[in-house]
Amino acid sequence: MSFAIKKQGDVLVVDVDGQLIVGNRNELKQKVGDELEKGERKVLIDFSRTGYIDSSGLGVLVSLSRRIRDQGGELRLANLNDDLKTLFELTKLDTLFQISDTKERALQSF
Amino acid sequence: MSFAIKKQGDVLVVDVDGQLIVGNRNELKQKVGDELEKGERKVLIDFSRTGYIDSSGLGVLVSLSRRIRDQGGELRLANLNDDLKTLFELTKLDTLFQISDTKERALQSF
Amino acid sequence: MAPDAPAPAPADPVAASLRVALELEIPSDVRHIEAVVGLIARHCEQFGFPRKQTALNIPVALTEALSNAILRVNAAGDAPRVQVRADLTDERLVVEIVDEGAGFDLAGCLGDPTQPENLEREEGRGLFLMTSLMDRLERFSSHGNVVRMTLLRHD
Amino acid sequence: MAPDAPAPAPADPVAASLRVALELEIPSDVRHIEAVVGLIARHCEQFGFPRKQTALNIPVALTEALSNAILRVNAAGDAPRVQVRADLTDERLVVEIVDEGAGFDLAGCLGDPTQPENLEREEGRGLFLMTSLMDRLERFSSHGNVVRMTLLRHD
Ligand SMILES: Nc1ncnc2c1ncn2[C@@H]1O[C@H](COP(=O)(O)OP(=O)(O)O)[C@@H](O)[C@H]1O
Ligand SMILES: Nc1ncnc2c1ncn2[C@@H]1O[C@H](COP(=O)(O)OP(=O)(O)O)[C@@H](O)[C@H]1O
Repeated sequence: MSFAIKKQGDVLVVDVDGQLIVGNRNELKQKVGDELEKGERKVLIDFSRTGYIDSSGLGVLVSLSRRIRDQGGELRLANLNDDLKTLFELTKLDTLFQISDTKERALQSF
Repeated sequence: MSFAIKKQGDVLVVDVDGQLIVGNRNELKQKVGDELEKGERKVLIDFSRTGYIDSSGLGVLVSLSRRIRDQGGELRLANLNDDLKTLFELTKLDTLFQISDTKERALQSF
Repeated sequence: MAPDAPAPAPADPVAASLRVALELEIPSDVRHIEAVVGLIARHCEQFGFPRKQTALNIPVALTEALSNAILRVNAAGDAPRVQVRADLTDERLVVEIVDEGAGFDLAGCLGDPTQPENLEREEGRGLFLMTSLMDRLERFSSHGNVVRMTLLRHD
Repeated sequence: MAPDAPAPAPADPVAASLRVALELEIPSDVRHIEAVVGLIARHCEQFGFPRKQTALNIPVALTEALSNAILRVNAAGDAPRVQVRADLTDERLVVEIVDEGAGFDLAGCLGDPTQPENLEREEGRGLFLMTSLMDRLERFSSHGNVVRMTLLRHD
């Protein structure tokens, strides 16, 4: 599992490769946190290469969402597969996040 | 698992595909037996596509060997992989059968 | 048995009667979670459990149970270990996670993270996901704190 | 844990501690042998047993034990069944085949099929192969006639 971070225009795009779970959630928190400190304000997390997410992973997304909003930024999620959609629906987190079907739509939505 | 029988010159070539075990040994016995009754005398059994052989399979080979010899014919075995070689060595059946490394050599040996 | 027309093999009694039990023990360290989850999910796949169960229900619920066992008890120091037992048939998975902690009150700890006031909380979704993704969740004490989850195979 | 330099994961305790138990029951019919053998050999492969053991020792010895159980007891009529139990660790396979027969005298039945006078006999190589291909062969009675074979994993 790994996180790849790149810039696309003024958007920070984070690819989550593999699981987002208790064992690596702090890595994501830290990496995105570092970028926010450097001044990034638009963040897109792409789940097209993600396996499963546990409650710790969901917790990190919630905390990043709040932190980005507090700094006047915006967070978008893209490319959730059916299993991940189920997970967001079960936890009602689909109502908290702005979720796009594709990366392109997510980029346009900022 | 299946047995394919074809003629190559005056030699009956039998391919044993899969396992030669208690569940299908009678099929081999019968098929080769039928050919012997039709007058075939040279038989080559090719094990290049064979998985494993159990004691029932070895027993059928022993019985075919005797039957062919009794009718004045000859039996050759070819293409035993390392595992099958081990099996023939353990049971000392490598001393009973004429075993060739390749089908060509087996055909030439008649 | 006529060799040229063998009777059809009867329906597969091997798969129908098979029961697989897995047992393992890991040091209390979250880095082992993925290996345990992968192992159990793979066995369920081999049993023909549907993809959604092997890719979502089982991995997520199992990760929750393991991380609770590891994170709650790790604090105790003293190199605690977590035991995992899975019992699999054609029809269901029963998996038990055993930690060395004193246990907890399952009903009392089960909140509802989907309530508006909880939605922005970082914690508190583990037991909820376990109950949502499994058919049955039990807790009892037996040589440790045992969390038992049962998932029926639904095709 | 520094995210950019995580400590290396410790050696694999999942594989080292894992124990897998398989249990199944088949009607006394030789057509089920291959499925049982395939299942157990595949589990041994997953444990990393060497190819020779999963392709030769295990399949042949298991086929012998199963066909003896099926062919000796089938004669009894009355839809007998054969139970198979396998217990697997990183280090060894223990497999038990249980039939409904009265049992037999293992030492008394074990001949030497490699003797010149036996070489052309069709029968009598089953127990010999089981002892040759396994590290240990036992027979005892316990809810049936149990043949137990043990194979140590040799790399
Ligand atoms: N194995 C365990 N040992 C002790 N307490 C546990 C265990 N699993 C769960 N709990 C208790 O249940 C509570 C809720 O757990 P959970 O829903 O997973 O949320 P979180 O772990 O995010 O707090 C925990 O805070 C803890 O008090
Ligand atoms: N499960 C069993 N039940 C009863 N007798 C058995 C069983 N397995 C082996 N035997 C006895 O051991 C003898 C030797 O078996 P084996 O070496 O496999 O040779 P074969 O089966 O070819 O005779 C058999 O003839 C039988 O008397």
